Amino acid sequence: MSKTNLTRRGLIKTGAVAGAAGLTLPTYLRADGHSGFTNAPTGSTVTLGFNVPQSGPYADEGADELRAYELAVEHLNGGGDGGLMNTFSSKALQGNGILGKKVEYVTGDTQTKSDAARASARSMIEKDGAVMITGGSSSGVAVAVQALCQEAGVIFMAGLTHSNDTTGKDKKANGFRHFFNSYMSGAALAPILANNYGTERKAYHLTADYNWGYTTEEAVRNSTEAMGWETVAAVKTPLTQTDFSSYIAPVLQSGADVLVLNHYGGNMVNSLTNAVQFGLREKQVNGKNFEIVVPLYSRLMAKGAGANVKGIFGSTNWHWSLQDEGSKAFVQSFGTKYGFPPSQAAHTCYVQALLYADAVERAGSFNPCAVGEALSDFQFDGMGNGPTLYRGEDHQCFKDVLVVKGKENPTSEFDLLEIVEITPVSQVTYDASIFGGELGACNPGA
Amino acid sequence: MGILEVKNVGKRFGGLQALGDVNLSVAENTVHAIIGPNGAGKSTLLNVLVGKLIPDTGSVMFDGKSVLGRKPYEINQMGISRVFQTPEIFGDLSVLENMLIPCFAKRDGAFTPNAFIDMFRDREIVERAEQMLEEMNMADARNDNAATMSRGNKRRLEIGMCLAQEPRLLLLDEPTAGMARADTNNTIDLLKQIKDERDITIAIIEHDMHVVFSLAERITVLAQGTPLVEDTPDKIKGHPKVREAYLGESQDAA
Amino acid sequence: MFGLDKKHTNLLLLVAALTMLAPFILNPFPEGSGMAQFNAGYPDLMQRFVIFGIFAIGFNILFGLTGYLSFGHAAFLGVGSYAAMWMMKLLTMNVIPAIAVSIVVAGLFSLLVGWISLRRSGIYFSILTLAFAQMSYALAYSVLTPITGGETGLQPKLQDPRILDGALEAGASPRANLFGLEMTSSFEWSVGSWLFTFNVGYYVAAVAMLLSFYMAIRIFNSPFGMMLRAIKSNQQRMNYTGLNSKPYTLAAFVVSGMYAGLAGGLMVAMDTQVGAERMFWTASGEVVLMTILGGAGTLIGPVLGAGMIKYMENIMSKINETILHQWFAFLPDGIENLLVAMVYPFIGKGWHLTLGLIFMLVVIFLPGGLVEGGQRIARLFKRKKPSSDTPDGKTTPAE
Amino acid sequence: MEAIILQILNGLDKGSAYALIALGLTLIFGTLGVVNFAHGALFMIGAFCAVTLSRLLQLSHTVIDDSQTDFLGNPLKVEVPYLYDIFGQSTGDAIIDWAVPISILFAIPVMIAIGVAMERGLIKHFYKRPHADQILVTFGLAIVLQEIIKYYYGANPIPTPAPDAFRGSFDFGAALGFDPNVIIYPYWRLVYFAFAALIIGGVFAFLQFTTFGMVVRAGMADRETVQLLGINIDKRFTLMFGLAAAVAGLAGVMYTPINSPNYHMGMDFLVLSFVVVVVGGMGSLPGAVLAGFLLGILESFASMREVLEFLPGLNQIIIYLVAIIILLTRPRGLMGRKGVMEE
Repeated sequence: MSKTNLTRRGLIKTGAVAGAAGLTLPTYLRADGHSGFTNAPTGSTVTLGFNVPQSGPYADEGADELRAYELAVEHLNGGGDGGLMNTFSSKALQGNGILGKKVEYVTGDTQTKSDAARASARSMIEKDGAVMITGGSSSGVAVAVQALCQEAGVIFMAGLTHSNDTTGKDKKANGFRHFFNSYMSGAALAPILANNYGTERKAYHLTADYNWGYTTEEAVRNSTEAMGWETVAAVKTPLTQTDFSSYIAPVLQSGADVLVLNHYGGNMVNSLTNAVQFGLREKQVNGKNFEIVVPLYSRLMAKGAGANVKGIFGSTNWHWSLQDEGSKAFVQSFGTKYGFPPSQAAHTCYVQALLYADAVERAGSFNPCAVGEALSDFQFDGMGNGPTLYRGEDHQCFKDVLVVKGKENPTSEFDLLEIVEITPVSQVTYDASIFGGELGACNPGA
Repeated sequence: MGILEVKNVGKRFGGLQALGDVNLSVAENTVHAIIGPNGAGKSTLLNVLVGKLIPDTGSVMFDGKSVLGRKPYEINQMGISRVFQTPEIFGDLSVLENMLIPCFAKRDGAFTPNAFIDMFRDREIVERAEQMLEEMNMADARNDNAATMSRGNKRRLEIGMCLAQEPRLLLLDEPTAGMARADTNNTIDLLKQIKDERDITIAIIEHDMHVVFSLAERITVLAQGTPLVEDTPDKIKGHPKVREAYLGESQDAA
Repeated sequence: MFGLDKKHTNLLLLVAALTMLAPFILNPFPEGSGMAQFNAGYPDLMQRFVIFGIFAIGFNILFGLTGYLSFGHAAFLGVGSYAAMWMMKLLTMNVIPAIAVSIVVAGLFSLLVGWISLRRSGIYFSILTLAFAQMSYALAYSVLTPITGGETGLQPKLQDPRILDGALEAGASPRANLFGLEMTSSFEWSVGSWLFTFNVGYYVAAVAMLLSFYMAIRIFNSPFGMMLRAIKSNQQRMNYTGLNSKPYTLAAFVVSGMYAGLAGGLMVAMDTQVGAERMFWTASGEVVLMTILGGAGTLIGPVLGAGMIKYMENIMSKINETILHQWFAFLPDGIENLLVAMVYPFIGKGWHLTLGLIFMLVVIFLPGGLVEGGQRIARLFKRKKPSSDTPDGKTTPAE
Repeated sequence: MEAIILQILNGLDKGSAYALIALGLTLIFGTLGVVNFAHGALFMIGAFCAVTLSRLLQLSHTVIDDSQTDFLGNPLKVEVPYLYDIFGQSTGDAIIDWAVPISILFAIPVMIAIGVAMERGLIKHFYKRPHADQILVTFGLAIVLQEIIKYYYGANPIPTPAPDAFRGSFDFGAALGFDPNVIIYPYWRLVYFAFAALIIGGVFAFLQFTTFGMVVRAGMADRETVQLLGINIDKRFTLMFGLAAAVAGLAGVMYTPINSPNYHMGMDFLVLSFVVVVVGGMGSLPGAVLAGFLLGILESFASMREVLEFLPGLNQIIIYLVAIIILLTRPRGLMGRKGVMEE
């Protein structure tokens, strides 16, 4: 028995082929010290693990991510219309699976809790033999699962995670993020805000009291202050807060004329709804219209906040109304299958799945170190965000960032945001060292 | 000097003077009954004796030591055991376990976290508990759930649990309340037996004159928070003040 | 044996056999078969079974014996986890100091919380413990971020000092170990189409669980345990029998807090990560549910309850629509789709629904929890024999 | 000064929401002695009554509009509510606009029915069972209820706005002689406050001045005695459960414009409402209301940035800190009765 067969699937299939009385000696597995890698696929299939929130507040986002993954698997295996494989600049993927192996997948529920997410990811690695884990819709989960994948020796392709930490202080060699981050949101938003609201503004920040909130507040503050804005106050709000009235009521009194809501998910839906309820947007302060800004938008959040989002600026990673070939192909493919346009979470997950498969093809191996090398400093196009670079120093994608605002006259329940500007990648690029952290060496596992 | 000396005890609840100026002396190895109409302050007095209430004035000395300000378990460890109006036992535990607890309390004190010995292997304690069950005539029921017993047996068990601690003073709060006649007589016999066989002082609060006159050697009559008379049963029976205060009330109640 | 009577020795041996053979027992279905989905014999889940078993056993010492319902025990688990993680960051990746410190720290924290909360009883006590746990959670998630890592939690990092460990080899990452034996390493043994995994971490946790279980038996049978049951039964009589119930309750609280700390330390030892949501009130609620579901006040019940909930969470949630279609593929399409449509709401993302239904069904039909279910089945088989076992009601803790 | 007035206003508003939710919970505690972990779910179902009604009112048929295209480039399908066909567009829009207030009428019978069904079908079998069993069964029920809602409505919050007439906010500052635009408060929150006061007052009056209420209060004090008097207290308690469910449900209906409802909003409020009830004192209705307002006001003050600068994180823990302090200084909460849920 060769050492590369040290995985569940490998063992079983080798055992079956050998037909050796059905009994093999116990094998001692150690995390390192073998020439192979964790869960090396040996049969005719390869298993990917899709770890998304299926229960809890982000369940709908998770459901959309799962749809995207299923679509990606279909395309990788040669089904459907091929989607983004047709527009992707790399042509390594053939539609015959990955390296000729049919793609299979397992799913799990992160519950948006890091413990549950790690339990689910470990079961995919230990029980199902997954060679790559992807998904998630919060930074806490992403960082936790990324660290696990580093330890276990599999690749982690992050889903929706926006905190600087994921590819900043908590970056890992086995982890890769396509989604943008807080820093990029700030850098992309600030010029647009200055153009629309002027440079003489006084901002009041409400910030979710945890890591993502801190990095987002910092990013938006730094970039708006650079434009000449003044930050009047920044107040931290508990994650578990549902009614933000006591935080919003004092805003007008402070003399601020812009409210920045560094909130995500349910927090953002509620704080924005509350702020609009207070009639802030109809007020005049310092002779200017009072404005509200939401640094990170998602369509599901916009849907939850309903009419309150109208005219409010924010940033997103991607939006289905983009008119480049890649975006059009993806919307066509997803919309035909499911009947509605994909969300940005679906897009980033789909792209991550394809990027992984492509990297494996180009590397010619599922070995995480080989895949990591193929992804590092990989430049591509045709995935809906224009020319993109997977930076090798921190495994973060650099691409254009969309500044959007809530649409005044939506034609459907999905048509909630309109693109204001596509901020070019050059404006949002930063030095990899500014957030600290250490990438470490790639870990191929067993 | 009695084993229990109550001096000038007063207790007021808001506007109500529950105890006026109570003086009481219980002599060692006697049966002393405290009787009185409803609202006379019997329960308040009892609660003062066991540490549940702290009086506003006065002193309570047991065996020369003050009980005031001590918690019920401390007073119990001084040698006062209390039997409740409705039997208070450990309903979720077996009869034997009910008996083991006071035996442990007697030997090991108020708190001993001995978590690593098997309680049934502590021969000294188990033998003592089984002996007490024999004496109470309940050895057959040792493995029964205490909650399933009859009220009379629960009372018997409770008294046994108190005796297992070898108290110097046994306080009984209407021990036959709500009992059928037969159970009442059994309880009287049991108490008589205890009185005859042990060096123990018994103070009993009772409504039932039959019980009082069957057992008591001295009787204190309490009315409106103050002792009216204290004397032997024979003298109390005919006392005009007692008839007035007590029987008048009890006719109303009937 | 072990200072236990025959009945309890047998119970301990049974539990020991079950935990040691768990890799076989939990993997009854051959790999690749449709039923393999239900196999639970992989390291992560086996570890979780025993760790949450420890947590529930400890909780039961407080709740099952004294009747004091703490709604904040997850705080002790979380504090234990943080303590263990810091030991791994500062001292060594060896799990022994980490686990020892987690027990001590959780014990001290529970002493503080218990000392304050036990001034009240009943629901007032429950709310006090809940308040302490929620404060711990909220602070750990936000202002204590420098110590707790906040949202992203803590993991061992390459640049941690780890003063007792030598420098890592280039490219190696810090791994929890027991004197060099890594928690993540496993023996795998393939028999026919079955595959059994023997994980080092699991056996470390399993030994800790057996020790915990043994200690719980000793406590249940000791005078101390009886005093705790007496507190639940009649605190008034307890006080008038010369016993001070306060230190007994506090001792039970601290012991169960230390069990929670051990569980927290083991969680970090098995999977080097800690996050604040481990202390959220739902986590405290989970251990309450585990204990009641299995049978509060019984020895084995909490372990069963913990296993049941973790099994549901990890196995049921992973069954998706595609797998259902595979199961029912042999049926005609119409019936296949109908069956999938009927089953789908209860599995995968609907696993919470099934869990809720199980809670209700168990508590309605089996008031004593899963243990009572077991007893009823046992009684069915024993009925023929002459009444050898007298129904001892609640007088002795059932198994 | 303005900041303090503003936070008192805020606290009263928050407090009224807390009090309203806690009211139903303490009614069930007090009358039935049941720990109802499904109370939050009742609040949530009330909110989804509003969502359901607003969806019913917007039931539509589709009309193909060739002049516009959808995201795939096909002709746009425009949804036209049936209400437009019946009442014309402007009246139809007005009815849809008022969906939330209209749902009050819809929610009352629905919630009473759910409450009575719950009590008769499930809760009544648990009166004699330990609190632990009550917790397990009602928690299970809460999970089942919220998973059913999630199955039909998804996990995302659903915006349910107030009628246009209540948009915007009232300028207290201008009315009180301060600078305008400083002390403002949304109209709908004022409506909520008035509504909560009305319901709380109504429940008190009902218990105080009706025979039914008298019997229930007597039953709360001493159930056995009332039963000995030959009064069928069980039937009244069933109705009481229906009433508590209706109160929770109405609190949910009116809350929908303040925060978009989602399936787990009940769980979010559950812990808070328990804290309010216990701080108020078990079995005390006035206690629950008082505690609701107290915690609401203190929470508002703790969220002021002037306070947070000195004590960062105070807003995270204020509710629990206050609960601990009150329970340690007043053993049975603010107005609790002796012996209720203390064992």
